[in-house]
Amino acid sequence: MVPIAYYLVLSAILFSIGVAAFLIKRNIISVFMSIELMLNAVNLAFIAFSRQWSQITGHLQVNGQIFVFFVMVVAAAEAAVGLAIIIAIFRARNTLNVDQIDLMKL
Amino acid sequence: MLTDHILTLITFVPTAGAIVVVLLPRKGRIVQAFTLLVTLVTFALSLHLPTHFDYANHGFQFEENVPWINSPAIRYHLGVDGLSLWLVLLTTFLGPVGALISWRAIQNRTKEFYFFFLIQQTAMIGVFVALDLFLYYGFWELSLVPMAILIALFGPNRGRQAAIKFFLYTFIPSALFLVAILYLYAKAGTFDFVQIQNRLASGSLGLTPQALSWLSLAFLVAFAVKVPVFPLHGWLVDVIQEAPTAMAMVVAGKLGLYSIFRFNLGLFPAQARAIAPLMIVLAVVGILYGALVALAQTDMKRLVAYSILGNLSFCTLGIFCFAVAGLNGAVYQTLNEGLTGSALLVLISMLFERFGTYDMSLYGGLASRVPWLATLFVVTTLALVGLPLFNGFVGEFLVLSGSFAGHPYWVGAATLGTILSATYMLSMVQRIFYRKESSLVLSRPAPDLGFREHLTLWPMAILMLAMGVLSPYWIRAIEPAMTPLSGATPAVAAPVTPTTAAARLSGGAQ
Amino acid sequence: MSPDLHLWLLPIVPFAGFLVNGLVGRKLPKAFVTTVALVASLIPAIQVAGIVTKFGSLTLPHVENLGTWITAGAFHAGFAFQLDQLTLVMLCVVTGVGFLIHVYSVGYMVEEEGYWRFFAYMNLFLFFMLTLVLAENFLLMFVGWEGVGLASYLLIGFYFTRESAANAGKKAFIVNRIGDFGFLIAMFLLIAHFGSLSFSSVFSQITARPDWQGGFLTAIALFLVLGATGKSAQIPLYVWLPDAMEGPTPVSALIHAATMVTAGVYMVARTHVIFDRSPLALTVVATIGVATAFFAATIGILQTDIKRVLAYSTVSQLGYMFLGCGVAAYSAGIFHLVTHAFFKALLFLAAGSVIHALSGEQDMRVMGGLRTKIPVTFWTMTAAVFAISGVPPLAGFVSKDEILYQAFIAPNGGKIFWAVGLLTAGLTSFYMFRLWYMTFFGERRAPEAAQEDNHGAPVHARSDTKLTLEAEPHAHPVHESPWVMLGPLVILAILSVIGGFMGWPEALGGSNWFTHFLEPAVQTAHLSYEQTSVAIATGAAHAVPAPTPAGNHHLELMLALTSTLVAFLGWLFAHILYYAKPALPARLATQLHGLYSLVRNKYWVDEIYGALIVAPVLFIARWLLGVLIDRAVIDGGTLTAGYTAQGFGALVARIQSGNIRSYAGWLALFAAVLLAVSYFGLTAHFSLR
Amino acid sequence: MNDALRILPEIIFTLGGILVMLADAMMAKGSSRKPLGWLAVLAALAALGASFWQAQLPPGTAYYGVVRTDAFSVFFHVLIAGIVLATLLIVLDAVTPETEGLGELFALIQFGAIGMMLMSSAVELLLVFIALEISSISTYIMAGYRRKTAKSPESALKYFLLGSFATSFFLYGIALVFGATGTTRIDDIAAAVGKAVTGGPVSPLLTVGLAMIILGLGFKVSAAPFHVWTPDVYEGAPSPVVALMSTGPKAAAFAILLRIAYGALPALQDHWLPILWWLAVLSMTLGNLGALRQRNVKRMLAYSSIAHAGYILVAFTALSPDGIAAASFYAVSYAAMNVGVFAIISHTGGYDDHLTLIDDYRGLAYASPILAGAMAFFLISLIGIPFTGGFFGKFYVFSAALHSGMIWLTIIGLINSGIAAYYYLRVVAAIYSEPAGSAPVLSVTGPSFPLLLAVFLTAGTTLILGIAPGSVLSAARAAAQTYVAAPSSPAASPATTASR
Amino acid sequence: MHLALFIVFAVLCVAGALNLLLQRHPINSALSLIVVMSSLAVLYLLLGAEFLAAAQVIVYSGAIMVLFTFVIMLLNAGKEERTHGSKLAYIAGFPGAAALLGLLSYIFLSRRGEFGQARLGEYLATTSDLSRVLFRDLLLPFEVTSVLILIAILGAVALARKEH
Repeated sequence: MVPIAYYLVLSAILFSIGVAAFLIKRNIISVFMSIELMLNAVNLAFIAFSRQWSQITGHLQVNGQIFVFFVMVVAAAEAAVGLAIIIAIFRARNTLNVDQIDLMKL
Repeated sequence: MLTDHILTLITFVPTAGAIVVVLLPRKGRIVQAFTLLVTLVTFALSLHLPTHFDYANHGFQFEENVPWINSPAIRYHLGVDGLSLWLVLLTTFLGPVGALISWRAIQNRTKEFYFFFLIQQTAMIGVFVALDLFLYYGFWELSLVPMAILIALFGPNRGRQAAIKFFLYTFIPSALFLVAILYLYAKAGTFDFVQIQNRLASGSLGLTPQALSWLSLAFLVAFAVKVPVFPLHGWLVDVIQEAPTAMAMVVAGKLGLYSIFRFNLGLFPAQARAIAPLMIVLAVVGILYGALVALAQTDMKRLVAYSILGNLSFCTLGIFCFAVAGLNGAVYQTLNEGLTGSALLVLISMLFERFGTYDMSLYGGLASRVPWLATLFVVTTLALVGLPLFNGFVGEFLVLSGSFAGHPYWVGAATLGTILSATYMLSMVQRIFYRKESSLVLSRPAPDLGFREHLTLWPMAILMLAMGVLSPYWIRAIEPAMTPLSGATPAVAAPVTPTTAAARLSGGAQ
Repeated sequence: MSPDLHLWLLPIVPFAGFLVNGLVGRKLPKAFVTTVALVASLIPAIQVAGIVTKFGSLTLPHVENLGTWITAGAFHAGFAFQLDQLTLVMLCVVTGVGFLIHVYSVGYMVEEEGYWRFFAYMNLFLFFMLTLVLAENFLLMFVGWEGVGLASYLLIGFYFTRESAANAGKKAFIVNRIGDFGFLIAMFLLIAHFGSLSFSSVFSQITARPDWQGGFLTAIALFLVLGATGKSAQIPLYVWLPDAMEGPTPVSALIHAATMVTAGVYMVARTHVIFDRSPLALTVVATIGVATAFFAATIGILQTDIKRVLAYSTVSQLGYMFLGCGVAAYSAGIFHLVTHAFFKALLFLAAGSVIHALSGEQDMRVMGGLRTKIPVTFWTMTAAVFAISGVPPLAGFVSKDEILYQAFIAPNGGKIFWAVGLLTAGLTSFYMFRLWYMTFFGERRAPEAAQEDNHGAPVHARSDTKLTLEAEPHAHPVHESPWVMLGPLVILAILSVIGGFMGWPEALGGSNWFTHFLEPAVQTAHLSYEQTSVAIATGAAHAVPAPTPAGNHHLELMLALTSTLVAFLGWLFAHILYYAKPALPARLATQLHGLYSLVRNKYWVDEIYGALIVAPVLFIARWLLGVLIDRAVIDGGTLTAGYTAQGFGALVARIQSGNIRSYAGWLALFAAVLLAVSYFGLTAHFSLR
Repeated sequence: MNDALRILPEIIFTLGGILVMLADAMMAKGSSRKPLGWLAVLAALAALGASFWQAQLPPGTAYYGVVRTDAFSVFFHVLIAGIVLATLLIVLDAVTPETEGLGELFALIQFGAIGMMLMSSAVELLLVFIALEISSISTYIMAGYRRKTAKSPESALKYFLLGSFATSFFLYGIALVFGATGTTRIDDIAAAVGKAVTGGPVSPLLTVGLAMIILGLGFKVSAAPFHVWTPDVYEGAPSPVVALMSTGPKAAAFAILLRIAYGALPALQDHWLPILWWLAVLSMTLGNLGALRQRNVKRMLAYSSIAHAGYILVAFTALSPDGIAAASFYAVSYAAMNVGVFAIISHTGGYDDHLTLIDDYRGLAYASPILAGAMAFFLISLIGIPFTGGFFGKFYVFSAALHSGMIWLTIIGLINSGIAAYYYLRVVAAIYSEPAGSAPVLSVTGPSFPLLLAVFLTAGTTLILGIAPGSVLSAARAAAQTYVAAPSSPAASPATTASR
Repeated sequence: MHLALFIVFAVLCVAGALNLLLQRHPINSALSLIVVMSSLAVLYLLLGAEFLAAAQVIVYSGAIMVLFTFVIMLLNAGKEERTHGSKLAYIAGFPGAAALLGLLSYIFLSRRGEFGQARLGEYLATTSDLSRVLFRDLLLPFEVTSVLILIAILGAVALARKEH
C-alpha cells in the first residue's frame, strides 16, 4: 500500500536532480547523462500515472507504459546521435568541458 | 474606356516601366531615354484628369472600386478630388524633370537608379489616389523604400546613415499610424475611406472622445514627420544633402501635407481643431526657424533644406487655421513648394555638375559666365521669395490673408518670414552669381545651359509664372474640396447606407 | 459710359519691350535694342497724351477690369485698372520723365556691355511702375510695389561684379521688403475688416461709416506708412537709398529720384480716405516727413560724392512730400512730387553728364571750374539748383511753399513742422549751391591724375570698352555730352523753370490750377480735429470745405517771402564758404570736429543698424538655432534615442554568454517561473487588453 | 490502403530518403553526389503534389486516429514540402561535390521532413513526441554537419543538449496532462478537460503540464525567454541548414502549439493566454533589441527569427479563427522570406561562411545585382513593407489581435517592427553602398541554376503573398475553421464582443 | 512490504542520482546512473510494469549505458576540472530547480488522495497487453520510430565518421 503520489514525488526529485546535474556537470558526457536521468524521471511519472488510471477506470491502462517504451527508443536514438556529436566536438576542439565550448556568444 | 481606368494607368505605368528597365541592356543611354519616355507617357496620361474633371461636384472622380481581398475587407478603391488632382499632376510633371536632371548626374548603377525612381513614382501617385486605407498605407510605406535605397546607393558621403535615419524617422511613427488604421478597421469593419468618413461623421462607430483623439494623433504624428513639421525635421537636411536630386525633389512636403488634409481634416475635424493651436505655433516657429537657420548656411543644399522647412510650414499654418482661403493657399503652397523647390534643387545640381561643390563661398561672378542659368536661378529665387505674379506669392498670400483674421498675431509673426526668405535667397544669388569671378569659377570651363537643361527648366519657370498669374484655374478645383474641410464637421455626414451597415456586420463577424 | 481706353496697354507695352530685349537682346545689335526700348517707353507716353485729350469726357474714376487674379471663398482680387486725376498726374510724370531718361540713357550707357540688359530692366521698371499707379486694388498695387523694388534691385546691381553694387541692390530689396511687410499686414487687416481690397469698395465702406475713427483704421494706416517709409526712403528705412547710387546715373534719376521713391507718397495720397480717419497716423506721417527732411539735409551738407549729395537731397525732398500728406495737403504733396520729379531728375542727369564729362569722376572735391567746359550741362544744372533751392518763381519754390504754408496753417504742431521745414529749406539751398560752386566754379582742383582714384564709377565696369560714336574718354579729358543726353536736360530744365506755374498760388495772383484739378481725387484738404468731431456729429466728413484761401492770402505771402529769404541765405553761406573763402570749411571742420565727424559719418546709422539688428539676428541664426537647437537638441536627441536602444540591445546580448550551463540555468529559472505563473494564475489579476 | 493515403507525403519522403541512401551506397566512391540531391528534389516535388492532393480528401483520421488529415494539416504539409524543396535547392547550390556526407545530408533532410509533417497532422501526443524528436534529431545532426570547423559541432552540441533538456520538460508536461486526463489523444483530452473545467477548479496537473508543454514548444520555436540557444546555433550551423531549421521545425512546432492550445486545451485559455501574451511581448522585444547590435548577419537573423516568433505568438492571443489563420499565414510568409534570405546568404557567404559580417556584404549590388536585389527584397519583406508577404502577414496578425481588443500588444508589436527596420536596413544599405576596395564580396559569383530556382520560388511566394494573398488566406482560414469550436470558450467571447 | 521495497529502492535511486551529481569522474557518474536505472526497474515492477522493468534493464542499463561507458573510454575523459564558466547556472538555475521540485512535490502531495494507493500485484501489464495496444492503436508511431532510428544511424555515421 504505497500512495502513487510518492512515486510521483520521487520522479519529481529525480527530475530536479537531473536538472541540477545538467547545471553542475562540466563534462559533456556527464551532462548528457543528466538528461537521461531526467528522461527516466519522466518515465517513472508515466508509469505511475498509468497505474493511477488503471485504478480509476478499474481496468488495465497501458498507454502510459507504451509511452515509456517509446521514450526508451527515442533515448537510445538520442544517445547514438548525442555521443556522435560529442565525438565530433572532441575531435574539433579536443576538450569535453562545456565551459570551454563557448566560441559563439553575445 | 480611358476614364474608367485612367488612375490605374497613371499609377502603374511607371511600375511597368520599371520592370522593363530591369530587362534593358546596360549600355548607352537606353535606360535614361526609356525612363524619360515612360515618365512622359505618364504625364500625358495624367493630363486626362484636369481635362475631364467635373469641377462642379466636389466628390471623388475617376473612381475605381473593386474588391481586392474579401476578408479582411480590402478594396482596390482609387479616386481623385480637387485636392489630389493637382498633386497627381505635380508628381507626374516632376517625373520627366527628374529623369532629365538625372541624365548626366547618374553615371553608374543607372538601371538600379531608374528602376527605383519609377517605383517611387508609382508609390507617390498611389498615395494620392488610394481611397482604401489599406491600399493607401501600402503606397505610403512603399514610398520609403526606393528613397532609402537610392540615398544609400548614391549618397555622396554619409548615404547609409542618411538613408537609415530617414527610413526610421518616417517608419516608426507609421507603426502607430498602422495601429490606428487597424483600430478603425476593427471598429468599422472596412478600410474604405468614404465609408469610414461617413461612419465617423455620423458617430455610428461609438468611439470614445479620447479614442478619437488618440487615433487622430497617431495619424498626425506620422504625417507631421513626413512633412516635416518643425521639431520633427531631423531627417530633412541629411536627406536633402545625400539624396540624388531627382529624389530630393520629392522627398518632403506633398505626401505628408496631402495626408493631413485627407485624414486629419477629413476624418477627425474636431480633433484637428483641438490640436490646431499647437500646430499653428509649430508652423510659425518652423517658418521663422527655417528661414533664420537658412540664413546662416554656406552649403547650398543645407540652405535649400531649411528653406523647404520654412516654406512647408506655411502650408501647415494654412491648414490649421481652417479658413477656406487659408486651406486653398495651403494646397497651392504645397504645389508651389513641389515646383519651385524642385527647380531650385535642379539648378543647384546643375551648378554642382559644373563646379563640383555646394559650397557657396567658393562661387562668385557666375552671372556673366552662365547668363541663362543665372536668369533662371533668379526667376526661381523670386518665385520662392513670393514675388507677386509668381506662384509663391499667391500661395503665401492666400495662406496668410486667410488665416490672419483668426490669429492675427501669429500670422503677423509668420509674415516676417517673407523678409527673411528674401534675405537668404538674395544672399545666395549674390554669393553665387555676383561679385568678382572666384578662382574656382575661373578654374573650370562653365558652359551655359545645354538643350537638355533648358528643356528641364523652362517648363518649370513658365509654370511658376502661369500659376502666379492664372491662379483661379487651379483654385476652381481646389476650393470645392476645401470648403467642406473648413467646416467643423465634414459635409459628407451621410446616414449609414445599407452597404456600410453590411460591411460593418461582415467586419464584426469574427 | 466712358470709352475703353485699353489701359492695360500702358504697362503691357514696356513689358513686351522687356521680354524682347531680355530674351534675345544679347544677340541683337545695339541699334535694335535701342529702338525696342525707346518705342516701348514712347508708346505709353503717347497713349497718356491721348488720354489727356479725352480726359474731360471721362466719368471718373474710370475703371477697366481684366478679370480675377486671386480668388478664395468670398474674396476676389482682379487685374483692375483705374484712372482718375491722381493717376493721370502720375502717368504723365512716369511716362514723360521715363521716356526722357530712356533717351538720355542711350547716350550714357552706350559703352556698357550690358546695354541690352539695362534697357530690358528699364522697361520692366516702367511696366511695374505703371501697374502701381494704375492699380484699382491694393493687391495689384502691391504687384507694382514689389515689382519696382525688383527692377530697382536689378538696376542697382547692374554692375554686379562690384561687391558694393551687389550689396547695395540686396540692401535695397531687403529694406523694401521690410516695408512691404507692413503693406502686407495692412492688406490682411483690410481683408479682415472689409472683405475686399478694391479701392472703391473699401473707401465707400469707410465713407458710409462716419463713426469709424482711428481704431483699426489707424492700425491699417500705420502699417501702410511702414510700407511707404520703405519705398520712399523715410526714417527709419531710408538707409538703402544713398547706397542705391551704385546704380547707373539714369537709374538714380528715374527710379531713385523721379518715380519709384515717390510711390510711398502716391500711396498715402491714394489711400487718404483711411488716413483722414486717423489723425494719429497723419501726425506720424508729418513727423516722419519733416524729421527725414531735416535729418537728410544735414547729412547732405557734408557729402562729397556728387550723386550722394543728390541722394540725400532726394530723401529730404521726399520728407517734404510726406509732410505735405501728413498735414492732409495731399495735392501739395503730389505737386511737390511732380516738380521734384522734374528738377531732381534733371539734377541727376546733369550730374551724370558731369560724371560722363570727367569720364567717371564723382568726387566733387576734385571737380571745379567746369562752368566753361560743359556750358549746356552747367546752365541746365543751374536751373535745377535754383529750382530745388526754392528760388522764385521756379517750380521748387512754388511746390515747397505750398507745403510749408499748409503745414503752417495745419492744427496742433503745424508751426513746428513749418519751422523745421523752413530751416531745412535753408539747408537745402546751402548744400545745393555748395554742389554748384564745387562743381562748376573755381579752378579744376585735381587734373587728370585724379582720374585714377575715382571710386567705383561706370568706367570701371567697362571691362572691354568698344569704341563707338562716343570718343574714348581718356583721350581728351573734359568734354560736353552728346545731344542725345543734353536734349532731355534742356527739356527738363524748361519744365523745372516753368513747372511751378501749374500750381501758382492765388496769393501771388495765380489760379492754383493743379490743386483744384486734384481736388476730386484727394478731397478733404484739411480736416482738423474739431472739424472731424463736427463731421462725426453731422455724419458728413467730406462736406467740410477747404478753408477759403481769401483769408490767408496775406499770411501765405508772408511765408513765401520768408522762405525766399531763407533760400537766399543758404545761397549766401554757400557762396562765402565755397567761393569767397574756400579755406574756411576745412577750418570749421577742425573746430567743430565732433559734430563734423558725426554728420560726415551720417550719424553712424548704418553701423547702429548693423550692431543692433543684423548682428544679433545672424548670431541667433548661426549659433542659437543652427548649432544649439538643430545640432544639439534635434540631432542629438535622435542620436540619444538610437544609442539607448542599442544599449538595451547590448543588455539583451549579455544573456548570450555562450555557455551551455548558463543557458540551461536560464531555462530552468524561467521554467520555474512559468510553472508558478501557470499554477497560481498570477496573470489573471490584470487585464491584457 | 486508405489510411496510407492520409500519410502519402510522409511515405513519399520515406521512400525518397531510403532511395537516396541506397543510391549513395551504390555510387562509386568520390563521384559527385549532387544527382542524389536532384532525386531528393523530385521526392520533395512529389510530396508537395501529394500534399496538395490531400486537400480533396474528406477530413478524417487514420491508423486508429493517431493522424488526422484536414485543411489544417494539409496547409502545413504544403508549407513544409515547399520549405524542404527550397532547402534542397539551396544545398545543391551551396555544396561542392567534395563536400563529405552529401548523400546522408539529402536523406536526413527528407527524413526530417517526415517528422515535421507528422507534427502537423498528429493528434496523438505520442506521435507528436516522436515526430518532434525526428525533426529535432535530424536538425541536430545537420547543424553539426561542417564538422571540420570549430563552430559547427559546437552549435550542434548546444542545440542537442539544450534541445533534449527542453524535450524532457515537454515530455514531463505530457506526462502530467496524461496524469490529469488519462489519455494522450487530443480530442479525448479536450473532452476530458472540458468536463473538468465545467466540473470545478482545474487540476494543477493540467495547468503545470500545460506550462511545461509550452516551455518545450516555446524552445522549439525559439520564443523568448527560451530563445537562448538560437543565436549560437544559427551562427554555427551551415547556412542551408539554418534556412531549414529556422522555418520548417518552427512551423511544425507552431502547428502543434495551435493543435494543443486550440484543439486540446481551449478550455484552459485563461491559463495559456496570459503566458503566450508575455512570451509574445518578450520575444518581440528581446529579439529586436538583441539584433540591433549584431554585426554577424546570421546571428542578426537569428535574433530576428526570435522576434518573428513573437509576432506569430501575437496571433495566438487573438482567440479567433482569424488569429489561427493569421498565425498560419504568417508562418508561410516568414518561411518564404527567411528561406529566401538564407538562400542568398548561403550563396554569398558560402557553405564555409567566409562572409559573416554585415560589412562583408558591402557592395554586393556591385558584384551581383540579382542577388542584391533579391536580398533587399527579402529584407524589405522582413521589415514589413507593403506589397510583400511580410507586411501582409504582420498586418493580418495584428489586425486579428486588435479585433479581440489586444491594443497594447498591437502597439508594442508594431513599435517593435519599427525598431526592427533598423537592423534590416543596415544590411540593405550595406548591400547598396560602395564596396571597400578589393572586398571579397566582389568575388561572389552569379547564382547557379538551383539557387535561381530557390530564389524564384521564395521571392515569388513572398510577392504573391503581398499582392494577391487571397488563395493562401482562404486556405489558412479553412485551416482555422478546424478549430471553429475554439473561440466559443467562455473567456474569448466577452473580449471579442467588447471589441466590436 | 511494498512500502519497504519502495523506500529502499527510492532511496537507492536518489542516492545514485546524487552520486551522479557529485562524482567528478564520468565513469563514476555512469555507474551511479546505472544504479538509478536498475533500481527504477524494480520500482516499475512494483507498479506492475513488468515488461518495462525488463526493457529498462536491457535497453537502459544495458545498451545505452554501455554506449556511454564506451565513449568515455574512447575519448578517455578524465576527471572533470571544476571550471567556473557560468555564474548564471548557480544563481538562476538552482533556485529554478529547487522551485520545480518544491512546486511539483507540493502538488503531488497535496492531492495525494486523487492518485490513490498502489497495491502490490494488481494491474500487471503483461507483454501481450502492451503489444495488443502497440501493434494496433499505435501501429503508426511504432513504424515511425524506424525512421527515427534510421536518422540516428545516419547521424552517427555522418558525424563520427573517421576523417580522411
